[in-house]
Amino acid sequence: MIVLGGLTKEFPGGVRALDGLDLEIADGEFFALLGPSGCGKTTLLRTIAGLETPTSGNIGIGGVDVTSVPPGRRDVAMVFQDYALFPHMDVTANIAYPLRIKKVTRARREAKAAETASLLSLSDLLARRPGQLSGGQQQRVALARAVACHPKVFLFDEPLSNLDARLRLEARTFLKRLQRELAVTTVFVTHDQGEALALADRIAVMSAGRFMQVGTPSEIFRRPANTFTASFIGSTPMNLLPGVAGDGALRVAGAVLPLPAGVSDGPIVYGLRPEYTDLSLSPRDDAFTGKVAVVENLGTAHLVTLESGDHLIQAVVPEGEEPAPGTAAWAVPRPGRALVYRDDRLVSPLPADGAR
Amino acid sequence: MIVLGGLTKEFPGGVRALDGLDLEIADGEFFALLGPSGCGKTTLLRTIAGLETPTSGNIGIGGVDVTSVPPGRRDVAMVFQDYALFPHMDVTANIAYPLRIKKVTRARREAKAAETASLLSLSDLLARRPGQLSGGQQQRVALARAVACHPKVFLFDEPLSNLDARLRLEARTFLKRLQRELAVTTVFVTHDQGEALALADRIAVMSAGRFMQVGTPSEIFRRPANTFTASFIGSTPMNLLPGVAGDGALRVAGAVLPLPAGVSDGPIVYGLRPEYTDLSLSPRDDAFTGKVAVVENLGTAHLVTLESGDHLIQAVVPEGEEPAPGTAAWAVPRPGRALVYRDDRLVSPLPADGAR
Amino acid sequence: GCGTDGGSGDGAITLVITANAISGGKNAESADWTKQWVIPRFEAAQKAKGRDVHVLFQPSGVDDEQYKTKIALDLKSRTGADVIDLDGIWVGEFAQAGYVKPLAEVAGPEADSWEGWGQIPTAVQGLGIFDGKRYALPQGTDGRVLYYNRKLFEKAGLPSDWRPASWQEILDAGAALKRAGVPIPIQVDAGTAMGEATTMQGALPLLAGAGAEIYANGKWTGASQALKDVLGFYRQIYTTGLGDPKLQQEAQGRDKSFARFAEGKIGILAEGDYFWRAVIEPKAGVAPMANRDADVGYALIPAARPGAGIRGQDAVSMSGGAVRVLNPFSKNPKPAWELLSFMHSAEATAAQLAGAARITSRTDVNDQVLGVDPMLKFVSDEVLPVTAYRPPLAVYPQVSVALQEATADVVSGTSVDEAAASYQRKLEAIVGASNVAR
Amino acid sequence: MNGAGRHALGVLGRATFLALVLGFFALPLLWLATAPFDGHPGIAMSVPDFTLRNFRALLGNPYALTSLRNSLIQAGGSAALVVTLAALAAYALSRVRVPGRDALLYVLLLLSSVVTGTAAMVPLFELATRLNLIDTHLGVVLTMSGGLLPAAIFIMKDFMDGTPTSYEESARVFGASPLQILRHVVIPLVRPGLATIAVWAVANVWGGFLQPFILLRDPDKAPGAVILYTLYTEGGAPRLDLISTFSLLYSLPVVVMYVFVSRRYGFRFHGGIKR
Amino acid sequence: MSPDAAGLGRGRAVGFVLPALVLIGVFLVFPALWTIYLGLTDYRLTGLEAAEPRVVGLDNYTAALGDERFRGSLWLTAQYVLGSAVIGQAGLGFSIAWVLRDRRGPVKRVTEGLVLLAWILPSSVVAFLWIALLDRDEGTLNALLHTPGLAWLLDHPMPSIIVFNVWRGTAFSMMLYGAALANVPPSHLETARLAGASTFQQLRDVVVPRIKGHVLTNLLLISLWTFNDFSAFQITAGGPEGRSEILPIYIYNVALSGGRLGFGAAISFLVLIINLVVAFVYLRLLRTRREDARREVAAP
Ligand SMILES: Nc1ncnc2c1ncn2[C@@H]1O[C@H](COP(=O)(O)OP(=O)(O)OP(=O)(O)O)[C@@H](O)[C@H]1O
Ligand SMILES: Nc1ncnc2c1ncn2[C@@H]1O[C@H](COP(=O)(O)OP(=O)(O)OP(=O)(O)O)[C@@H](O)[C@H]1O
Ligand SMILES: [Mg+2]
Ligand SMILES: [Mg+2]
Repeated sequence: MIVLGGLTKEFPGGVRALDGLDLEIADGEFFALLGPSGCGKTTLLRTIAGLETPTSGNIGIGGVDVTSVPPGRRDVAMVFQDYALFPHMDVTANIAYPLRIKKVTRARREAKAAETASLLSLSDLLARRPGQLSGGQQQRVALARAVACHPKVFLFDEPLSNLDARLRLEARTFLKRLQRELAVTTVFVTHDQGEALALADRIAVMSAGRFMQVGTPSEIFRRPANTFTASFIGSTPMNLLPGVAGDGALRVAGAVLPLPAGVSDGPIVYGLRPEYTDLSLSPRDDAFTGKVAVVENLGTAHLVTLESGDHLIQAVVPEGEEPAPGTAAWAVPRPGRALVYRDDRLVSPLPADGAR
Repeated sequence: MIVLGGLTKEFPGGVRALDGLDLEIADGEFFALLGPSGCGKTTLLRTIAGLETPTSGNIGIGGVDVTSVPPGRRDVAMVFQDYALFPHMDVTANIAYPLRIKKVTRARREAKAAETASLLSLSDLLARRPGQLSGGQQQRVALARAVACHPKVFLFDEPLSNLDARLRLEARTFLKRLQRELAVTTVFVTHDQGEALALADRIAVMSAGRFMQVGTPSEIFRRPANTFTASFIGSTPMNLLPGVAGDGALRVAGAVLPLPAGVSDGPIVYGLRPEYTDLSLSPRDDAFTGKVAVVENLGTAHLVTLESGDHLIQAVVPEGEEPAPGTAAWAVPRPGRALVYRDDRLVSPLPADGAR
Repeated sequence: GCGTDGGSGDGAITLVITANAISGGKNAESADWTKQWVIPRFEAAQKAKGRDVHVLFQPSGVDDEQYKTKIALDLKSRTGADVIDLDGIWVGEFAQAGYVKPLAEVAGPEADSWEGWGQIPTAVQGLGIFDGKRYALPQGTDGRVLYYNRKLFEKAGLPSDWRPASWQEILDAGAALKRAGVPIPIQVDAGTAMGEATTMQGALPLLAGAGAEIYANGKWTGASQALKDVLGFYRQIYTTGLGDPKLQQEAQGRDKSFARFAEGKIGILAEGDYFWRAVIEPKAGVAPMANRDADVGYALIPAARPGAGIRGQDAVSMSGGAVRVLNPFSKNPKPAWELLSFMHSAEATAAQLAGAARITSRTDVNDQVLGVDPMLKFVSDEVLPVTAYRPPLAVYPQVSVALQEATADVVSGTSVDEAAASYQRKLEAIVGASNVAR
Repeated sequence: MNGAGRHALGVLGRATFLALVLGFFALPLLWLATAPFDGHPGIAMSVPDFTLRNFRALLGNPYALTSLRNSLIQAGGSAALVVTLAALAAYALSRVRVPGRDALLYVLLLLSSVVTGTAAMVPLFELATRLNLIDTHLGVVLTMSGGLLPAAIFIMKDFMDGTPTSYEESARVFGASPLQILRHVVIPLVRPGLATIAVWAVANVWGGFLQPFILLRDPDKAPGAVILYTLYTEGGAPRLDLISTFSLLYSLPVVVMYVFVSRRYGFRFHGGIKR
Repeated sequence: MSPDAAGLGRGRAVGFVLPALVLIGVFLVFPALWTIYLGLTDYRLTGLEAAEPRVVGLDNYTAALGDERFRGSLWLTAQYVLGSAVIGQAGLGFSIAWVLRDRRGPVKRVTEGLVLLAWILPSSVVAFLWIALLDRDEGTLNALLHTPGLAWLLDHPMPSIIVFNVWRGTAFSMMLYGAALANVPPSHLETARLAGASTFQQLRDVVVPRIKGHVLTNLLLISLWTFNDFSAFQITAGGPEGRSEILPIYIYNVALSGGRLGFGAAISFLVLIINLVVAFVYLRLLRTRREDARREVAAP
């Protein structure tokens, strides 16, 4: 339903914020744009909304080329990172604002605002102004305003990043349910991989104005196509270690590991998630060895950082099994979970069938 | 080394931001203040720094009562949430600023700044201004400024919250190592329980100006003393369901569960972490039943939300075992992991020995 | 523009009168007379002649300078009222600028054959004459004298009927007053804060008393001996404690000097008849003196020495007066002239006085009204014959300022020669060296 | 010195400073508060023998009250014009890049300070004559506005620069037209700025003497500034009773307006030169 | 973010700016240009030169520059601007804003209200109040200080009008600095306090660098306004004997009382040039600092 063709945006200063993007987003899909700060996520969202004019390329929404259609006629609703609630209007007026622009009568738009507000449990707050609302409430008002005008597309620019950690988790579940119920195509910008994994049907990982990988959360989590994606995805940063393949083995950070199928000889980068790294306190073959530098409590588990020569290797160990800092330990890759990159492309494991 | 006695702070409007706090923080300890927005964390930190005058109670640092000592003489360093780097000074000048005020000669303070900067890998950035640094770099400069003047105490007010998700994780590990090396008593404010658990030696959970619980991360994670702490701690929100104990069983949200030792008859609140909730797709006894409402990808696992009558119950299921939304499922408490509260106090399990 | 737009209906014409007078202001009687006497009667008279004439009055109540500016701007853009009040001193500069024209040119020969001319003394007619042509009808004139406080004089052992014959006698009286403890024995306006009052009340009468006119035979008086005498006289007053130099510097100094005189703190004050009529007038004055007639004496301003004044006079004075002109750009010059001459008829002039005494331009009216006030009669009979007028030229105000500055200099202690030299320099810069007589 | 001592000293210093400031600013105003109610006001400030006679006397003056009405018309008209035009212009200048815009603003600002002076009187008058604006309120309003606009735009632009653009973008995505955005979003957001400009413009016009004096003919159109002048210079010696009373009446509307505006919309300034 | 957030576009932007520009053009730029032209003539309001003004070229300018009174007036104006605006208004305004920065409640409201009152009251009223305050014989100030007969306006005319103008104009600076101080993040000040910085050090290291833009805006505006401020006329009228004749009063006196409009216009233009120089110096200051910053960065 949203189609981008060769979309490029160059800012006057010469910054190429979007660099020839091609993408199709299906009807009703919950699509996340994920990437580090400055990679162009906001610019892409704003270009879809019509707030920025692309330097070249085109955008279609619902089968119509909207490249030169002004934002007000694209039938999209956007929730800004700072919510952009009008501080001088109360909640009702804020929610009803798009309808006011569409010249809906006052009575009808207030009814609609009340209805939308109740959907988002805001009924008690209708007469307040944004300044009198908590962050979470403001976020829901911003959503309500977007929902109230029944757009074809929702565009969310990091709507959760202003909430505190606890609220963010609740709002995330709430948002996901809401989108399921409304079934409106949604593009969601975030720099938090956890949010993207949890919410999205599909994710585009961006870097420097390009898509590094587009795929479902599990594809991206399990088979990150390049080291950038690999390091960006996961609630603990992936171990990425340089190594060499040869003589039927991988030599990585002092460990000699079995050579996965399909990896030819030569330098490689070895990727292993801390969650798939087991820790042993007794010497092991085919394991990384090092000294425990830091132990961080993750709640049900601990993240242990080993210092192994010049490299840091992290492993997640279950509750109660965490070693004391300073002890020697061995990090054992769980079989079949390692990722091998060459020239920054994933060479092992080979793609399974059926991956979209 | 830091001692608070009956510390109370009432703001002119009548807001009691701190309400009779007693606390001792040991030398070299990494202490986290954790709580939702508005609970008084910042106020406590600022009162320790001397930026707020307590309404009553007193503060000791290093054995000296500093209650009426001005901030500049308390020998503490604070890192603010916005870093408060002076935009018109370069990195060297920023780091050296406290030394300049202490009238250290230019040569000596520049040497000291360079030394501190190299400790925090900032050596290449010494001539830049804060506006030309990334968020992570700015955070390190702020740390360097705090470190450079060798204070007795570090005070950090959410120093990581301005970083993007990925950087935050890296900065966290870095901060923990730094504190270990310098061994300076540190008070760290955060609203992110993950951060508190990962970093702190001990945590104080705050709500409305009071300490709800003070303890080590694992004490707080395993045995939250009240439902507030229970719901606040954990990377997924704990399931907290009302129920009744009686007839040798617990009746909670339609399920009949075995009665833990030491729970007498009467109404209770049943707490169960999603991580300790297993999901079964076939009917089970002593399990909650419901329909899968939302499935969120957590990377190596999925968070499944069941709708069970009026209640929502969440469970974490391993990779590849997630059910489709809409299917019926059974949530099975892992034995011994449930927490039972009565009158908002933990009644089961009883404290193990050795817990502080 | 407004006013001169001509008819306000078929055949009906509108005439506008303007003056620096407004109800509730200093010249309220003039405003009231215009509105309540002139306009209805003139309109009625015209109606009787079968003409529909409408007259409007445009009042104003500001400083003369600002009024002048406004009128000049109006005339410059060829608009403005049909009949305009002016200070006589402005006639020359307005005429030079082409803002006003000789009456006969505007109104036709009727203007020269007006009955009133016969009633106006030639000297007074001079107020409206420039380059030998009649530009304006004079409204009246005034004269300057020395007022003195009889009570203080008595205290100082001075005659209650004081007739100084020379400047030295003034100084002597001042010294006597000072000895008697009078705070300010003599007040002769000086300095720039007093503005034109300094020139009119002080510098020019004294200059005349020293035998010189500021402008004569096409030349301006420079740092001549006469001027130095004048400055010397000022110096004697203000550096020997006979006068209060501070009072000369205050922005409201003149008003204050009025108040001080009324309070009995000033012995001798040089002022015009305005002071008598409007300031210390027992009932309506701004600084009323209940016993004015008994307590206040007045004397002619003596020449420096008997016979040393201009034209060999023993006494001198300066006069000014307001005039009315016709707007040369009037759409209805003839009716405007009728209105103007109507305003200057004996009947109208008498009505304007409304019972008060003051020196009008018309001898027939003066004969009727001045009898009631001995002071005004004194001015009319004794002062006007010896008086002089200021030159009606555009540069005069600047020369006047230069004179004021010269007096200010000596009051603040500069030597007479230095002050005179600096005056000479300024004067040459203003009028050109070739136009200055030494 | 210990911390508490130094703190106490600081508090004392501040209190003294504030007291001095209060005294300094209140002192000249006391006369205005007492003289109008004094039967025989002098220049000296004194406890009045309370009377309202002065007010009655003032009402007797035929021009006193109308002049206040005229002030209201002229000041209100100018403020409305200045605020409207400055808001539009400042918004456009703040949001659209126009080459040389800052230089232009500075030059206008400089010109405006010169042209309000005496020297420009002749050009202004002739202009007004040609445009048939002599003796009209409109003439006063237009000339005053022309002089106030550059500074108004300058100050207003700071406000506009300081408001986040996401509000406008949000409205724009909902389909609002630029004028709607201005009306619904920008104007309410910068209302304190508009209020500030309005008060400033009113205060300026309210006190202005020269322009209304040379442009108006009919004293029934003259504003308070001209009438006050009349009372002051025309009375021969100042009529303190009328002057003080009229001063009070004449000041009251601006004060009331300021209080109203600052209560209702806030009264403050914004930024500095940001570049 | 794109600055054109409302999607105005060039065309509409021009439409928005145009009405203001037209008004300014007709009632400001045009008279200004005319004034500049008048400055090249010997134009007077009355007299022969009114009928036929002659173009005299730069004569007015050479005359002005050669005139002692003009030079004296320029010097007085410099004192006036420096004393009342740069030091007085800006200094006092900043001090008040600084002391009130984190206060709430009646003290703040009353102080701000009084300071603002002095600003919004009509200048003719204010002038009268000050005359009453400073009067030699009955003035309130002499009564308060027990200095009867002290003629403030005569003996100290410049200090009097300088203090008067400080009283009159502090409000603007106070408000501007109030807004500026609100933009200084408290955490920056607190960082300095924690390091042990004194108030002066806090001002020097944290506040001033942060509000430099505001300081310059403020100085620019108040200097221009003060340079052209005429309200002192109503107090001293330039007197006594020209000892407080600052340029606007000088222009008034020569142009209106002396009738020399051409000369007055020329001086107005000189004032404009001086204003231009002042503005240029201020803007230069702003720019120099920024270039310093850039150079430092560029250095390896
Ligand atoms: N108006 C603009 N003019 C010039 N460059 C711009 C503009 N807006 C953005 N950029 C640049 O374009 C790039 C992409 O910016 P964008 O705001 O899209 O990043 P982002 O991914 O949203 O980052 P963040 O997570 O920090 O919001 C950045 O390098 C940014 O500096
Ligand atoms: N200066 C102040 N005046 C009045 N009330 C204040 C002030 N500062 C804080 N408060 C109030 O005190 C309470 C505690 O505020 P505090 O800033 O300490 O919360 P916090 O825990 O740091 O919250 P956050 O996570 O949002 O920073 C809040 O209710 C707040 O509104
Ligand atoms: Mg962004
Ligand atoms: Mg806080």
